Amino acid sequence: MSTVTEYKKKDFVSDQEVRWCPGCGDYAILAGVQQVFAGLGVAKEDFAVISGIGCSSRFPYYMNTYGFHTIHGRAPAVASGVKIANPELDVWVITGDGDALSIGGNHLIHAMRRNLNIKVLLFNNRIYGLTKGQYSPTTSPGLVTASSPYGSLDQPFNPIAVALGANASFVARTVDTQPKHLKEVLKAAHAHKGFAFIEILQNCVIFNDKVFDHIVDRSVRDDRQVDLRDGAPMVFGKELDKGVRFADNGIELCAADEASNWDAAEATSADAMRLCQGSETAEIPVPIGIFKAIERPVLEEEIHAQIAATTEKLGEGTLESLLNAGETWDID
Amino acid sequence: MSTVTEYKKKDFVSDQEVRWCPGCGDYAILAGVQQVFAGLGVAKEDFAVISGIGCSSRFPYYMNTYGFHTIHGRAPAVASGVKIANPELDVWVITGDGDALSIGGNHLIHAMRRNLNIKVLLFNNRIYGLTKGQYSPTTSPGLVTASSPYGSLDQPFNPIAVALGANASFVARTVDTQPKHLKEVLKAAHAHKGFAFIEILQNCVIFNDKVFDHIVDRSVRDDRQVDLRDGAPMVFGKELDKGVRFADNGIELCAADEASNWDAAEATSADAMRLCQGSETAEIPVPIGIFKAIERPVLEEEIHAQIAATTEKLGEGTLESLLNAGETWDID
Amino acid sequence: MTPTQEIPLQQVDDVVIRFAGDSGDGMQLTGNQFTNTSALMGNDIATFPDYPAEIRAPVGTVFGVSGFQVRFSSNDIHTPGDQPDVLVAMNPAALKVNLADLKEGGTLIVNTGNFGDRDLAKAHYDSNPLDNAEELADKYNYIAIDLNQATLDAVADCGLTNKQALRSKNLLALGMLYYAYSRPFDTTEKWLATKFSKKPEILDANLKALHAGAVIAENSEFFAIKYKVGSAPLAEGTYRNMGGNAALAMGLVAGTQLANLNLFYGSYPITPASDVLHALARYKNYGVTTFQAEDEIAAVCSAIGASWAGSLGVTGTSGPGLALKGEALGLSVMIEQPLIVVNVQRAGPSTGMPTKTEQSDLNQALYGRSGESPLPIVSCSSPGDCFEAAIEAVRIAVTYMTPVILLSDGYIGNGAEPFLIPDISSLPEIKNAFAEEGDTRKPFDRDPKTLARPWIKPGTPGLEHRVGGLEKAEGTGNVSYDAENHERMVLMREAKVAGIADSYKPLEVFGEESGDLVVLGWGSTYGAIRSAVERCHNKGMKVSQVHLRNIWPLPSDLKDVLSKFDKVVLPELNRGQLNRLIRAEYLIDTISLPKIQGKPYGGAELFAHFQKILNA
Amino acid sequence: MTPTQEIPLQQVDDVVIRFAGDSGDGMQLTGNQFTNTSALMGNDIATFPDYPAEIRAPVGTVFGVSGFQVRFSSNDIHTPGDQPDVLVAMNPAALKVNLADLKEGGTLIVNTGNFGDRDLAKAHYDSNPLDNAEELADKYNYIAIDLNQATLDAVADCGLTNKQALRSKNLLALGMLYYAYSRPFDTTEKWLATKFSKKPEILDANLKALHAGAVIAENSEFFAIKYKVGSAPLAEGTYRNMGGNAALAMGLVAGTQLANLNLFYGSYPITPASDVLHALARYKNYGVTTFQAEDEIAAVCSAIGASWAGSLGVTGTSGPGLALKGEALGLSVMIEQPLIVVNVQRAGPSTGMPTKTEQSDLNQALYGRSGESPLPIVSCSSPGDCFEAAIEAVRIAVTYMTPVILLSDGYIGNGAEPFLIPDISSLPEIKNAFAEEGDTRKPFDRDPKTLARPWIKPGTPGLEHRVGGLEKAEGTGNVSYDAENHERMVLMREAKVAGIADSYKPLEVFGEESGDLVVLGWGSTYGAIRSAVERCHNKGMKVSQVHLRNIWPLPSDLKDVLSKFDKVVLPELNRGQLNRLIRAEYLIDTISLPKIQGKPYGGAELFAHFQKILNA
Ligand SMILES: Cc1ncc(C[n+]2csc(CCOP(=O)(O)OP(=O)(O)O)c2C)c(N)n1
Ligand SMILES: Cc1ncc(C[n+]2csc(CCOP(=O)(O)OP(=O)(O)O)c2C)c(N)n1
Ligand code: SF4
Ligand code: SF4
Ligand SMILES: [Mg+2]
Ligand SMILES: [Mg+2]
Repeated sequence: MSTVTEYKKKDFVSDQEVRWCPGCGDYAILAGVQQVFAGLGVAKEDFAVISGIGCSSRFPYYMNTYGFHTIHGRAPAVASGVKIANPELDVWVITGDGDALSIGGNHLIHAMRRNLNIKVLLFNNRIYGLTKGQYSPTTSPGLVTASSPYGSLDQPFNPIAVALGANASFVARTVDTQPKHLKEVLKAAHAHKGFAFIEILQNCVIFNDKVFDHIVDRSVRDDRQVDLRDGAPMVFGKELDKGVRFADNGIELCAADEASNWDAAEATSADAMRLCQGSETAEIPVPIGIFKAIERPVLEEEIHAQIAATTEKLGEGTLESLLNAGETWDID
Repeated sequence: MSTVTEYKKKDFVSDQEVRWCPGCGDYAILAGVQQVFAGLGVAKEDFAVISGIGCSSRFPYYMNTYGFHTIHGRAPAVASGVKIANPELDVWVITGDGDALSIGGNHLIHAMRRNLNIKVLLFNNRIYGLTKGQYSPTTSPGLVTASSPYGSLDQPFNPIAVALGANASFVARTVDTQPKHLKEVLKAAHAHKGFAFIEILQNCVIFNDKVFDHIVDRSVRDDRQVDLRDGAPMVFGKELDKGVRFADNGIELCAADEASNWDAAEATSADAMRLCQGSETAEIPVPIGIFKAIERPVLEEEIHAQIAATTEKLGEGTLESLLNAGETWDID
Repeated sequence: MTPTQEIPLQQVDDVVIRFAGDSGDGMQLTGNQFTNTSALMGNDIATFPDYPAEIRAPVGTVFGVSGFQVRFSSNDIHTPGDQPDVLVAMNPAALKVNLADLKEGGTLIVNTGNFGDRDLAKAHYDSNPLDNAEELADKYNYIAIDLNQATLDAVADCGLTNKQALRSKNLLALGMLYYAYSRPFDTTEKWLATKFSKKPEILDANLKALHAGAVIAENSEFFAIKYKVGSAPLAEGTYRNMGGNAALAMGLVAGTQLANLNLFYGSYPITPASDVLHALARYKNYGVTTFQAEDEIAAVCSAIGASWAGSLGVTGTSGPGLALKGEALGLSVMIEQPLIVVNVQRAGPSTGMPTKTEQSDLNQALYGRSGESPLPIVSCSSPGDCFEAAIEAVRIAVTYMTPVILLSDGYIGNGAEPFLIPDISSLPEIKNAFAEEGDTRKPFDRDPKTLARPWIKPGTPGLEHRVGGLEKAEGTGNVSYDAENHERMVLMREAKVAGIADSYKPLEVFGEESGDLVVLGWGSTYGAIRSAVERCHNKGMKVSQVHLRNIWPLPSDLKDVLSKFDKVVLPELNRGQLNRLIRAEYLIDTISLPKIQGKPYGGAELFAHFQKILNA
Repeated sequence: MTPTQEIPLQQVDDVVIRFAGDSGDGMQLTGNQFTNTSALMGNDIATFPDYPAEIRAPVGTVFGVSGFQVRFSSNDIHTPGDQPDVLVAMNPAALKVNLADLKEGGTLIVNTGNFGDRDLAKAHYDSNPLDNAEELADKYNYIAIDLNQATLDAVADCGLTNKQALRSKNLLALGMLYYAYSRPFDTTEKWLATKFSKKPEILDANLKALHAGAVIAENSEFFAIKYKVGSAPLAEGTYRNMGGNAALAMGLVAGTQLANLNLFYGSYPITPASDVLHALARYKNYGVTTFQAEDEIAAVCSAIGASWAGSLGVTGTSGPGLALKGEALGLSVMIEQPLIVVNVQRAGPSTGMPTKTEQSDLNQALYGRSGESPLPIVSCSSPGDCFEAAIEAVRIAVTYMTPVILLSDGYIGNGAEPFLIPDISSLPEIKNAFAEEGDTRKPFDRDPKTLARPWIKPGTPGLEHRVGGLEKAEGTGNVSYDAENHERMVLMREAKVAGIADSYKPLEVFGEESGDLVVLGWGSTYGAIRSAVERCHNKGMKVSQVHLRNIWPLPSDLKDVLSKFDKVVLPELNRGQLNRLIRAEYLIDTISLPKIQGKPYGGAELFAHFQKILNA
C-alpha cells in the first residue's frame, strides 16, 4: 500500500454532521480515535471502520476513511470477511454494549477465538441508547428503564471477563473522558498483532447519565482506578502512593512499593479474571488499562499461508486446469 | 406437582428406536441420564428435555419425558421461555459443541449470565457429527476434516473458560465412558440452584474417533485426570498418590498430601480459569468434576417475585381494570 | 386566569395543528397535551408524531426536527389530516422542513428568538427566511414572536437559570393555541402537577408559561378570530385516548384474559415496536411476563418455549427483526402451537428509515420462511383498532394452534385516537384447549372442525411426548421421512390455515355493494381511504371501500365482493404487495397505487387518484 | 480374469439399477463406481443417491437404508429413471423400502445372508418375505444369494477378520452387475488401488470380491441374458462425470476466474449444501478462500464484508439457513454490492426432511426480506447445469452490483451426470468494474445502462466513503430520510434488477413454438419434464417445454412465449410457488402440478399428468 505523509486529526474528520446528543461521551472517543489514526503511519485509505447499529455505531460516518455501518450485532462478522479478503486493511470495529454483547455476542466471541487482526472498540454505556433507553447486558440490576419499569432483574456480563473466557489475545479498558489513557490504549491495541478488544466506559447523558461517575469522575478517579501496565506495579492514587497486590488467591490493598507487578502476558488470564470482577463500589480500585496481551496465531495470516503453501504445491489454478481436472473421456 | 413414586431407568426409556451410530458415546450418556432422572424424586411429567440440532440433539426422542427437539443452536433460548413460563418444570438442555458453541454461542452465554435454573449438557465430540464431519469451535488446529482438507486453522474455544467468562454459576466437566463420575456430576448439577453447565467429553466413532483417548482411555485415565471436588485436595493417580497445587500463580505437580484444596465457590473463578486451560498433552492432569458452584439470584425466581410484588401492590388485573385504566371521558 | 373574550368566536369543524421544533423542544409532549385536552372536550382526534432517528440530534439541524401533528374535529375523522391549518415552528430548521405543507391562509407561528445567524446556518439557510415578512404575511396569518424572550419574561420570578427557564417555551406556545382554539387548561395543569410534583419551581414555571401564552395571544390579537370546535358525533360510551402500540399491548392482554392464559412476551427492542414491550412490562399484575431477550431469535424462541409450557407466547419486532425470526417461525408452523408475532412495520429495506412508516413487510410475513409454511396474518387499521386486531390474533392462534403474524406499522403504532372502551361482553370468547391427564388423543390428532391439534403442556401426567422441527407422522407426531406422510402433513397444515377463513365475520363494504370502483386496503391506509371514499360519496361517485382485517387466508367472500365493481384499486405503502396476492388468487386486473415515501397517504391525495382512475 | 461369454448378449438402450443397503454397506460408493465406469464407456448417465438423515443408523433398520440409483443409457437421458430394472437389496430393510419400486420382470438380487430373525425383526417384518420365493420368482428375475458367505469365501486367504472381510460384499455385488452389463473393471480397480494404497490386504480383498462377483454371476447363470448398453449420442467433446454440488463449486470458481476476482466463500455446514463448502475448500490454488463461520448470519455477513473489500463474496446454505440470512440480504440489497447466496433446497418447513429434496424455497428467495428488496434469482436444472448457472450468477452479481440467489436442490446437488467440458472461449466475459484512484464518480452514481454503481474498494486512495443499511441519498450515498429520495431509490433498485432481463438470451422452447400445452418449469424438474415431453412428442402430442434459468426478473419474452399455447402447466416440487408468480405477473389461468413428497418427479408420472390435462 502507499506510503503515508503525516496526517492531522482533521484529515480524519468527515463532512458529515455529527448526530449524537450534546454531551454524549461518544464525541470524546471520536476525537481520540481521529487523533490516534492520524499518528499511526497508516494510509488513510487503508482504514476500514466497521460498525453495527446503535448510537455508537454511527461512528464510521464521522471518520474520513472507508466506513461500513452494517446491521445490528454483525460488525465482527463483516469485519472478519473484510480482513480475510484483504489483510492489508487496518480494520476497526465500533460497537456498543447492546450491539456487541446482546445481539452480537456470538460473533464477538468467535472473532476473539479466531484471533483475526481486528480492533474492536466497545462503547459501554450500559444502556441501549438508540432505541431510547432499555437495559442492556451490562446494565446493573435494579435500574429502572423503559423496558424495566419495576427495575431490571438481569445480572450483567462483565465484558472483560467475557473476553478473557473467549481467549481474546488483547483485552483492555479505558474511559471516554480520559483522552490520554484512551489514546495510549488505542495505540497499544494497534501495535498488538491479533485481535484487540477495548471496553470504553462511555457516558450516555440521556438515558444513563453519570453511570460511571463513581469511577471516572475527576474527584474520585485517582482513587477509584488502577491502570494496568504490563510489567509495572499496580499502583494508584493521586500520588501513586497506593498499591494493589495478589494475596491468598485474592486481591488486597497495600502500599505502593508492595504492589504486585502486572503481567498481561499470563496465558490463562487467571489474574486478569480475578482483577476484572471486583465490586465497583468496594475499596479496591477498578482496573483500567491492559488486562491481557498475548501472542498467538493470527487467523488471516494462517489462511493466506495455507493458500500460499497449497498453491506452491499444486501450482496456480487456471480455467484450463479447473475444467480438465479429474477423470475424463472423449466422445467423438 | 404430583408426588413421585420411585422410578426405574426403564421408565425413562421412550418407544423410539435410537439412531446413533453403533459405538457412539451418546449411548452411554443416555443411559446415565435415564438412571439419574429415575432417582431425582421428580415426577416424570415434570421433566422438559430440550435440544437443538445435531446427533446429540436427538436425545429428547429417546427420553420418555416431555421433549422438544428445536432448531439449531436455539435450545437455551427456548428453554429460557419454558422455565420462565413454568418454573416448576425440571428443564434440561441437550446440545453439541456445534449447536451450543457455534451457532448457539450467544444464547448459551446469555442463559449463563441470567442464571436461570436450567441444566445444560454439552456433548463435546469436537466435530459436527450430523453434517458429516466438519471441524467445530472445539476442534484442535490441524485436524483434516471435510471442510478443512488441508487442516483446520481455527483456534478452539475452551468450553469451561467460556462458561467462566460468562459467569455461569455451576460449571463442570465429565466423560461419556465414566458413568459413575457422569452420574455424580449430573446429580450435583441438579442439586445446584441456578444454571448448570456440564461439558461431557464424548467420542464420535465416525468422524473424530478417539479424540479424547489421551485423557480418557482406561490405560491413562488415572494419570491424566484430576477430579475437582469442592473442599477436597486435588489428588489423582490410581492410588490417589499424586497431587496438584497452585504455586507462583501457576500450577504444579506435587505429592498428594501437598495438593491444594479445591474451592469451587471462589467468586471470580480465577483458579478455575487457570486450571481449565492447561495443555492436554502436558504432564499436569486434565481437570474434570466441578470447576465452579456459586449461588446467585435465579432469574425466573426474581421475575416471579417481581410479578407477585407488583400484583400485591396494584391488585390482580382484570378485563375491567384493564379497559378502564387511565383518563377517560363519556359521550352520551 | 382565563382570558376574556373580546374577539369573534367562530365555530369550525376540523383543525390540523403541527408543532415542529428541535428534538429537545418538547414537541411530542406539547402535541400530546393538545391531543388529550381536545379528546376530553369530545373532539374526534387523530395524531401523527414524526420524530428523527437521532435521540437528541444536535440543536437546530434539519435532521433533528421533531414534529407532532394533531387533528381535532367535530366530525368523525380518519386521518391526522393532509395540510396543517397551523404550523408552530420553533426554529429555522423546523420552518424549513414544514413550511411547504402549511395550508395557504393558515396560521404560521414562528419563534423568532431562534433565528440568529448560527441557527440559520445550522438549518442551511443562506438568508433569513423571515426577512420576507411581507410575503409570509400575504400567504399566511403570520405570527412572528420571540418565544424565548416571552418565556424568560413569563417565568422571571421562578428562580430558574435561563437554560431551565427556556424549557417552558413549548408550554407558552401551547397556551397560545389553547387560547385560539378555546381549550381549557385543566388537563395540562393536572398532568404538569403530577409530572413535576417533586420539582415545584419547574411546575410553577411551566404553569406560568402556559398561561402567559394565552395572555399574549389575547393581548397581541395575533388571532383575528378565536375558534371553537364542537364535540364530534362519536358513538355513545366511555372513551380514552389511545396510542396504537398501547392499544396493541392492551389487546394482547385482553386476549389472554379472555382465553384464560398467561401472556409471555419475549422481545428485543426495535423502533417502532419497542413501546409494545414497554407497555406490556407494566402489566405485571395481569399475568404478563416480559422477557427482553438477547436478540430477535432468542425472543421468538423464548416465546415458542413459553407456549410449549402453556402460556401464550408472543414476540414483537419490526421488519429486520422479523427477518431474523423466519427460521423459528418455521419451527412454530411445524409444531403447531399458538404464537403471535407482532410486526410494527417501518420503512425498509435493511435498516432503511427506522422512524418512518411503510407497509412493505407483507411479502415477508406471507413468505419469509423456508418450505411450505403457511400461517395466518392479521392486520391493524388504526391506533384504536390495534386493540381488536390483537384480540383477533389471540383468537386465531389459540383456536387453531398456529403462529399468527399481526401487522401494524409506525404510523398507527405511534399515532393516537379516541378509543371507545368496549363492553366486555362484546369481546369474543376464546377457548384454550389444553389436554388434561387421561386425554386419549394423540399429540397430532386433530379437531375435525378446526384441524387444530391438542395443546398438551409439560407437567401433564401421562401425556409425555416429543415435538420438534422434523416432519412428523400424522397422529403420533413421531419423526417421519415417509413421502406420502409428508405430502399429507403439508396439505393438512395448509388446510388448517385455509379453514380459518370460515371463522371470519362477513366483509363490510363501505358504500354501495356494487359500483365503478372498489378500494381494497389493509392496515394503516384505512383512515386515508375512508376520508377519500367519503369525499367520493359527497361528490356522488360510485366508489366503495373494503378493508381487510385478515390478510391470510383471504376472506372467502372477497372475490365475490370485488367482482361487483368495474375497477379494483389497491393503495399500499409499498410497491404493490397485496396487489400481487390478489392478482395471483383471483386473476383480476387490479390497479395498484403504490406509495413508498416513508409517510402515510393523505385523504386528498387518494381522492385525486380515485378521480383520475374513474376519469381514465 | 474376464469371464468367458457363454450366454446370449443383448443390446439394450436404457437400464436403471438401484443399490440399497445399510448406511454402512457402502451403497453410495458402489453406485458411484458403477456410474463412473458407465460414464467412461460413453453411456449417458444420471444418478439419484438417497441416504438417511442418520450418519450410521443402527444396522438393519428401515430408516437406516441407504440407496443409490444409477441410470445408464445409449440415449440422451434426463432423469435417473422412474422404476429400477435391477434392485440390489443387501438386507430386509432395504428390500422393504425399495421392492415396491422395482419394475415387474426386473432383476431382484437379495443378500440372503442378512435375513436372520434379528435382521427381520429390525426391519419390522413379521415373517420372512423370502419365504414366498415362488411369488418373487414369478414377478421378478429373483436372485437369492448369500453375499456374506460368498464374500467370506472369496477373500478367505486375505488374512482379514470376518468383520473386515464382510466389508467387501458390496464389491462382490458390483462384480455381478459388471458381468451382467458387460462393464470393464479397470476404472474400479484403479480407484481401489489409490484408495487402499496403504492397506494392501484390504485392496486385495476388494479386488478379489469384485472379480468373484463376476465369476459367480457367470457360473450360476443368474442372468439368463447378458446385456450391452451402447454409448450415447452425446455431443462430441471431452466429458467428466460431475455431481451437482461439485459443478456448482466449479462454476463459482470459473466465474470468478472470468471476472478476475478472488472468491470468498463464507458458509456454515448444512445438508445438502455442505459439499459445496467441501469442494471449494480444495480450490485454494484458485484464489479461493473458504471461511467456516459460526452460523449462517456470520457466513453471509463475512461474504458481504469480503465483497466490500473487493473479493466476490459467496455464501451457501439450505432453506432454514437462508431464513437466517434474510436480514443481511436486505443490507446487501441496500449497499448494492455483488454477493451470491447459494441455496441447495431441501424438504421443509423447519428442519423438515433434511436429506430429501424440494423446491419450496422459491417464495423465500423472492420475498424473505423486510421492505422492498428485490434481487435476481438464478436456478440450476441438472447436476451438470449447476456449472453454467453458477457462472450466470457471477455474471449478474458483478455486472449489476447486486446480491443474487442461486437455487439448486438436494436432488441435483447430490445427483451426477456426464458433463461436457466447455470450451473456455464459450464462457461469458464478465467485467468487474472497480473504481480506480482518480475516478470521479460518486459512490452511488450509476452506469446508465445497467444502473450499477461503481465498486469502490477500501484501499483505493481518494475515494473514501461510507456505506450502510440506512436509506441513502442518490449519488453520494449519504444517509437520507427524505421522502422523495426514498421513493426514487426504491424505484431505482427495482429498475436495476428489472433491467437484468435485458441481458438474457432468448428463451428456448423445446418442441413447437405453439401448441396445446406448454410445460413451464424451473430447477431440478428439468429432466423429468424433458423426458415426459419427449414422450409426448413421440405420441404426436403438441406439448412443448420452457425451462427457466432466470426466475427473477422473469424473461421479457416469457409472456409472449406462453401465450402461444392453449394451456400452461407448471410442475413444481412445492405447492405452486412459481405458479403464483406467473399468475400475478401475467394473469394467465395456469395449471399447477404440485408435488411435495421429498422426492423428484419421474418422467412417466409427468407424462401421465400431461395426458390427463390434454384429455380434460
Ligand atoms: C435486528 C435489529 N434489532 C434491533 C434493532 C434496534 N436497535 C438498534 S440499536 C439497538 C441497541 C443499541 O444499544 P448499544 O449497542 O448499546 O448502542 P448505543 O446506542 O447505546 O450506543 C437496538 C436494540 C436493530 N436496529 N436491528
Ligand atoms: C440453521 C441450521 N444450520 C445448519 C444446520 C446443519 N447442522 C445440523 S447439526 C449441525 C452441527 C452439529 O454439530 P454438534 O452440535 O457438535 O452435534 P453432533 O452432531 O456433533 O452431536 C449442523 C451444522 C441446521 N440444521 N440448521
Ligand atoms: S442517547 Fe446516549 S449514547 Fe445515544 S447519542 Fe444520546 S447521549 Fe449518546
Ligand atoms: S456421527 Fe459421531 S456423534 Fe453422530 S451418532 Fe455417529 S458416532 Fe455419534
Ligand atoms: Mg449502549
Ligand atoms: Mg459435535
